[in-house]
Amino acid sequence: MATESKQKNQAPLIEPGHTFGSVSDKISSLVLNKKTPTFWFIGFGISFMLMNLLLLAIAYLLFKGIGIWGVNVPVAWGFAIINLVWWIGIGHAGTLISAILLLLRQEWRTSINRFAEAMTLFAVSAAGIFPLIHTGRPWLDYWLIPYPNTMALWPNFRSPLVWDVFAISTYATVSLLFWYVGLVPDFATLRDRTKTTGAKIIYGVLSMGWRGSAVHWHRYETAYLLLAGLATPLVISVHTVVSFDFAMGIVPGWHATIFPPYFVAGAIYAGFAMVLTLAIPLRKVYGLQDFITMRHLKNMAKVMLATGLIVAYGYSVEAFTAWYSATEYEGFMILNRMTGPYRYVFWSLIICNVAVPQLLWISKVQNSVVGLFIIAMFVNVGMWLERYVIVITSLHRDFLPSSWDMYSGTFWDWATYIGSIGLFLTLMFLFLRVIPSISIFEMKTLVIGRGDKKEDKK
Amino acid sequence: MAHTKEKNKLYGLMAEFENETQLLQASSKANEFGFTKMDAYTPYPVHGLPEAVGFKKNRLPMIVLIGAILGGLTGFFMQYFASVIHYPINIGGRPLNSWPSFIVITFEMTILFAAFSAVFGMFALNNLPQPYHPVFNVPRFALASRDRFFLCIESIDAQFEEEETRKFLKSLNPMDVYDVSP
Amino acid sequence: MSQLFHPSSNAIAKVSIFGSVFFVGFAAWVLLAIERSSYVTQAQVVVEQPVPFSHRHHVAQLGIDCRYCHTSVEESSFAGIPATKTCMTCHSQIHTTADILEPVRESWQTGKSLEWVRVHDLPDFVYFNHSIHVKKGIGCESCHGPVGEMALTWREHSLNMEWCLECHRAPEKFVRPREFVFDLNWKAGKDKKTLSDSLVQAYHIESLTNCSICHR
Amino acid sequence: MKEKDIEKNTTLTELSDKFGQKYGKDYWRSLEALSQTEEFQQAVQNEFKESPVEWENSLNRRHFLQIMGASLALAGLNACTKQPAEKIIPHVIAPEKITLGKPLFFATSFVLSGYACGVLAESHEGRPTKIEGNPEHPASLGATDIFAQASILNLYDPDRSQVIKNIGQFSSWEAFLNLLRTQLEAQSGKNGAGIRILTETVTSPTLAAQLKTFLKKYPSAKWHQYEPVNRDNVKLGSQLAFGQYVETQYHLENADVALSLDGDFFSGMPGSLVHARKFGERRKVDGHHAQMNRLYAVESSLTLTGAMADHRLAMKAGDVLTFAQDLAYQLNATKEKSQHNKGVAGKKWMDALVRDLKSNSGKCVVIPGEFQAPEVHYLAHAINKALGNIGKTVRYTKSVEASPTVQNNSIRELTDDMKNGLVEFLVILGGNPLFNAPADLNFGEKLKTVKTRVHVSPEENETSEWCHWQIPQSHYLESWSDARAFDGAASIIQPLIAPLYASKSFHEIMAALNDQAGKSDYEIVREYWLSQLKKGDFERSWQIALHDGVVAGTAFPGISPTLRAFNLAPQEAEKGLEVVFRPDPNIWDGRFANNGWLQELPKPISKLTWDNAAIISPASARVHGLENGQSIEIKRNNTSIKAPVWIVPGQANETITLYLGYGRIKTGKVGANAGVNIFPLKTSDGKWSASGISVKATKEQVELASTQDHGSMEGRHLVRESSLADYVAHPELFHEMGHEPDPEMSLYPPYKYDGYAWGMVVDLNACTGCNACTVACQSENNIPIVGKEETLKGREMHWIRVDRYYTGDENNPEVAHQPVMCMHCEDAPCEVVCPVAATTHSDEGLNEMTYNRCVGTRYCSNNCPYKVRRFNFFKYADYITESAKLMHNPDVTVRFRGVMEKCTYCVQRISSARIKAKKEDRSIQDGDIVTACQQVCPTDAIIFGDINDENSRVAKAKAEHRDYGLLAELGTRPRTSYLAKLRNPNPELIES
Repeated sequence: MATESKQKNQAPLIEPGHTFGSVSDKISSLVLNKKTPTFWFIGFGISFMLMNLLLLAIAYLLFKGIGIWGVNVPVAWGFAIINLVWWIGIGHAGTLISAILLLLRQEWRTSINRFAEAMTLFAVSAAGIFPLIHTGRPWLDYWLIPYPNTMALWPNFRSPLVWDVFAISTYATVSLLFWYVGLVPDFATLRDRTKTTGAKIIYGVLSMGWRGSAVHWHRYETAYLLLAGLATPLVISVHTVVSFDFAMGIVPGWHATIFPPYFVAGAIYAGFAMVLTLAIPLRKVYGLQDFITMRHLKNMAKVMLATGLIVAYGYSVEAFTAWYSATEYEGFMILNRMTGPYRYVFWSLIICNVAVPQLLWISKVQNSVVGLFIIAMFVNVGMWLERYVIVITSLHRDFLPSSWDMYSGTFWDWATYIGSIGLFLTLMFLFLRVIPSISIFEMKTLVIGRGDKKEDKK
Repeated sequence: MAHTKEKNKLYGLMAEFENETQLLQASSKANEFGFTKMDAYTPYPVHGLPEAVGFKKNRLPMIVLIGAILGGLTGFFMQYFASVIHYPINIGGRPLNSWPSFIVITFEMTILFAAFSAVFGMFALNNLPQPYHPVFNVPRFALASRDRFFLCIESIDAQFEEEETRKFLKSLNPMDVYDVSP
Repeated sequence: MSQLFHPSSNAIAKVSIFGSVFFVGFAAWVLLAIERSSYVTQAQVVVEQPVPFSHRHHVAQLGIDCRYCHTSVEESSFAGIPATKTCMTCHSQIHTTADILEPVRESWQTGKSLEWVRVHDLPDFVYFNHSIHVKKGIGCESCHGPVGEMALTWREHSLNMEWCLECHRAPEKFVRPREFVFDLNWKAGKDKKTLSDSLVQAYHIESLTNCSICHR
Repeated sequence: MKEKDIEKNTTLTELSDKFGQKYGKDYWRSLEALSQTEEFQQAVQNEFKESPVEWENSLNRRHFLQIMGASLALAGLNACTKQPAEKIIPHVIAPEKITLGKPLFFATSFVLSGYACGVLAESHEGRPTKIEGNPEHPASLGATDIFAQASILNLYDPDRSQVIKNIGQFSSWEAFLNLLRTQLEAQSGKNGAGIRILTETVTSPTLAAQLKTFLKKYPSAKWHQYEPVNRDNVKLGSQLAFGQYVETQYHLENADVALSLDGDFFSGMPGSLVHARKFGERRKVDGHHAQMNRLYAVESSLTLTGAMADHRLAMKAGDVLTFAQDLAYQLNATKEKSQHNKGVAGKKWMDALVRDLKSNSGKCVVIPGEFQAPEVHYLAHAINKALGNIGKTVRYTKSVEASPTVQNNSIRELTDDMKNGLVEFLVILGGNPLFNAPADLNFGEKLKTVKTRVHVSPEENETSEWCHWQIPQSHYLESWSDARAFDGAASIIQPLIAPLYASKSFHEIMAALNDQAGKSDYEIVREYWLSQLKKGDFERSWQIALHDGVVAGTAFPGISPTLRAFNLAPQEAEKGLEVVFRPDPNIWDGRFANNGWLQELPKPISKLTWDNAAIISPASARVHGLENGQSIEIKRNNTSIKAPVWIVPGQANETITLYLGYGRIKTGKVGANAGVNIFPLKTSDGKWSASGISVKATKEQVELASTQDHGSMEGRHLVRESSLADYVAHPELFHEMGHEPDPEMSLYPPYKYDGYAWGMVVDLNACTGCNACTVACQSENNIPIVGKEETLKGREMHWIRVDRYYTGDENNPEVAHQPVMCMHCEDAPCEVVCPVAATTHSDEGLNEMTYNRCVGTRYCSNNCPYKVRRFNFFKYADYITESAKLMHNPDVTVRFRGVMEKCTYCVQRISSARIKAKKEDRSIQDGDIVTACQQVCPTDAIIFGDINDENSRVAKAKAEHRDYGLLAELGTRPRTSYLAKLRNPNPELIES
């Protein structure tokens, strides 16, 4: 619970003049009002087309084989893995905001956690596609799951890819549970407020007959807190495990102990960037400035700044270790990144991820919505480039110069990537239309928090 | 059907309040008065309320702990069985039981099981899903999920005697008191 | 506000949640069962052949040795399928007019091969060698079942990898004295344990479960 | 080779004789389970199909493979898929000598440009599947070159010429015989004055005899010989020197010092396998014996010989004569010295060389390049004589060719006759003169004047199009013949399979010309040898000849011709740009253009595939401002061609090397339109290099698919190398180049390997980089080709590749070759990361790849520091072409799309050896298992065996000080290790 004094000196988390009623009405109206806004149709249409591009790309892939991509030997991993890591990274913010900030009692999280969590789910599902389709024989992917088969064989539990299977699926499941649990009381609200019977039934089923009993609330809060406690180490473990895909390898540029921490930091970095990218237009078009205030945006900007610095530190440590270890392969790897054929990628990565975000030190920038949006965009791109550098430039020149070769993405690589963005946005738009994008009951606690108990007329 | 006078069995009586402080006072009063079978309904968690309506022990954490331990054991021994007992293969010269590599999955399974027991434990203890419940019979109850606060004393309570209880509730100056038909 | 749901919905809701969990488990079990069923493995399924050849008649009743027809079983990976000539050695004398033997005679006259349908068909990435199994004292019966009782021939076992492994992991359970390899009625006596141990010793039998033993 | 000796003692004739000859053939067909006629008709029906010929009725064929479990389409099958019903088709009469499922080996011979190399052909149920060297053959000694290895692919090439055609229409053998009859009748009047027979180089005694018989009957008919890559200069050289054609043999086993004059005696030239073997033996350095021979090379473009040399000098081809003259002068082999005042080689180099040769007289040898001017050959003879090498390192015999001719003159003569309308009936036995005859003769035009033109060749090529009759020529594995090796030893060529198509052998054609039509090549060859092997029991010696693959006592005795005096005018140094022609190292004169294995095989030094290019030196490239792939226009006496540039260090400056054979138009799907045709620049003067050319750079860029873009080792100790002297002084130096972590360093306990522990050693000091291992592996392990596009993407599939590194000065670098295959690491990084345990370790230490378990995450490839794993990005394996199925090795799974594959140490051979040993209740002996790469290696540089058996060759090799593990510092503990490379430089020439 925030104290009055704390509220004084900074922008409020919810603009004055709001009551329990107005909060419920405002937010639920986003979902319940009959006519769908035009921008929604436009946005959804575009995303849906892109998603179909993804389906097309996948169909062609299954038909022809992995060769339609740019991968080769030595660069046997390409866009698929880059996108996997990129999406998973983005998928971290949601759980992080809901879980870690909850434990830290940062109630500014309340107005953004709902769609941040949704974003997590959609990012994870976008990510999930890539490990599935990037194998040479996707129809046999189920062999990565342990089950008593007629071959009497099991997965190799020493392989980071099997760890991935468990980590990512666990993460997806827990995020889903967390999200749903958070939604139950709001479904109840919608159930009680919607006029149409069909909607009533649907929301009624989803709300499981929630009636806000004091005792229920009590257990509910315990469960929610426990989930947060579980999700926190989980979210950290997930990107750690993803980083193991590289760190467990012997490839120079992969085999580094710094990977787990700086991957996690990178994930948060990317996550918050994406939240900003979504939140800024969202509050505009839905007029939610009252609930997602400048304070939220600034807080997120600060988190970005912090994690961005950690990531930058990660880069420098890589370089330092390369020099300090005095391993010829490591040393060459760093030089090759900075001066090799892919140097442009590396330096644009540095610009996007290290240079530009430093503008966030300036409070003017922090206060400019547009500024934040642009910087967030830079970071989104930068994080993708980071994975490109890690995957491609490390592989394309490893131990034996005889096997060095170049890599470049093909049309189908790009189609799959852009298509996955389409999938993500499609899900996002659907979410905005049918599910309250801000947690109603939690917002109410903010109303009390501000001690505004003004009577409202019925 | 709000003010029905005939003596058919009621589920209980329900009082509606303006805000949480009134509800808190009301329920603690009811508690002192000796009512045990009652429940309060609020649009958001109100602290102190469960105790006020006489809620004692929360068994959820224990359930989650058990789930976690179970998950951890399952995780590790699945891997141990597969790579040491059922089909031992030399992979990259590593020992069959290369336990450090098994830690990750053990951890993930721990979390997974714990999370499941937390969610389903909560629903189970709350006896949810429960789409039908007598309190929904009260029309005004729809506001429980918006901005109103309700206290319901159930007829199964030893102390429950319709008229007395109604009086008692009125004495807590609620906005109104309703019958809750079963 | 009126009730959305009928009281019974409480029960239904709870049941359906538990039910779905059980259903998933059951579905998984069914899949695993189908994978091992004779529908997929074709085990125990009689195979249609151009000539209804009866092993029971030739082996059990006439007592012809396996090697009379499956000539290369002792020196090659492939046990061998008899040439038409082999059939005709007898059937030029006996049952010379039997209708069921018409295809054989036709093949003999035209010089066109009989087309038998493969009963024990391993996937093409599996390499099995008859000669070494025979040499190591694994009886025909161990894999091919009671051929002597088969009026029409079927595949006795699933030929699943887990089935192969049963023996490759514990050969002592299946080994028999070399002289009885082709004996379809051989039964291990009560001193089975000691016998098999001594055989494992004598034949230097080791359990081979490396992938490349069968997959190349 | 034990196993083979046991099984090989079956010969076709034994079988044939069982049933009489006619039956014998049918019998082979019955193995084919397909009667010739059926097949032939089907083939005809399919002639017009786009797709490679498929026989509807070839079920039986396929089933024979499936009986053996050869994996065709089902490699992707997994446990819960229902299999389609499969049939078994037994014989009607079981063949004798054949056990289904057990391969047989037959001795026969592969012939290239007339010279025979003995081989053992492996046969599965009558399908030849693999060519191996024949240890008992003098030209093979157990090894083969890339051509012999790849020749099996030509047999099954679906684009082969399959039916007799007359003016593009299907015709028949009978029709052709009628034609012959009429033609010969017409000619009999004028003693066949209008008949010409054009062959390639002929060493076959039988064919020669047939030709002689013919010419006796038609005295005025003429027999011409021509092929573009001929030995005219060698012949002219010996003509200058001795007034006769003699064959020169070099005995490198006796040579302490060797000098190569712009030649490559390790590849292409007759006896090169023997040279490599003997040279290699003198390079073998072990604990007890630390001497090495020394090799000097003077050459225009970097060859395998140059790469092996201790001292190499890059020099224009045109200057080599000048150099030779100076050398000869200083060794008092001639009186004249060149005009060049300080010598083209530079004084220091020359003096050191001269001293070295002098001090080793009788123990040294000078080997002139086949494509150098006759004068150079003369000088070489003179120098060898002056140094007293004759009879020691140099032996002379009479020419191996049946009738030695200067082929450039022969073809000119023919074209003149055609021009003058003297030729009415021309029979072309093999070859492709229309494509490769000297440009200035414009053979094509003249050919039109001939009324009736018959062409016999294995594929329909440019020449076939211009001939009335096209007759398919039988592959050497389909027909009987004979040929001589470089030392004159004759060997019988016996078929393993009846002709797949309606093809004929030269012998059958000649028989028809000698009106013995219908006589089988078997009868012809046998009769000839019956007349030769009079003494003793013919049957016996015939059987032995067939079994051994060489006819005993047919090698030519040495002769000692007397050297004539010859005054060579003082030579000048070459000026200006020079162009050098060489046969392509992979597709020779173009005859292998449709051979996918050879097309995709990286060329020895340039590592190019699927193309030829204009090779130039880095310096020249800078001077003319050229870059890789940039197309240049090369003009020689007003004909010009366009060729892409490829820059190769060590190429002589101002010298452009062009490889012949590319730019074929009329050939199969594989070879058509690959590369650039160089022949337009090559004229009948027989010169292999020419100055006075002009070069113009163009804007065009050609994408060239090279498999190794990076030539430097980046200062990493990958190929460890030192001089012999340093090594003797300090044997540990190679181990000090990289630190190998102790297995105990790991937290995990090391894995114990008792029992067999397979391992391999590659002697970098012996490896000449000839690539034979790569092709042998491709043939043994059903490795697909992927085509130029995929190669450009870096997706080639070779399980063993030969890495080439340059060190030192780019104008004259030292070159090191390093064959790299799966190292079978004991702590394999690839295995740990595979999520489905598709790659695992056997308790014999094999790194096993189980294709059918692989889902294709490609993680193993990323984590393999040697990058030896290959991935099927598409469905590369050929499941459609019937003939390709026949070729597959049934003991190796054909890999499906989306699975990883890699070197298995030939696990199928290990398995068969293990089974064999177990059946004989013994353990596997050293040498029982010979991997494909080891078997083919000319220098015996690859050793495989059980490293737990300290008496095995491999264990001994691993005990050497030179033994080191590639990238062992990573802790992978590779089972394959390398013996460091040594050079033996002349102390006088070591720069301080």
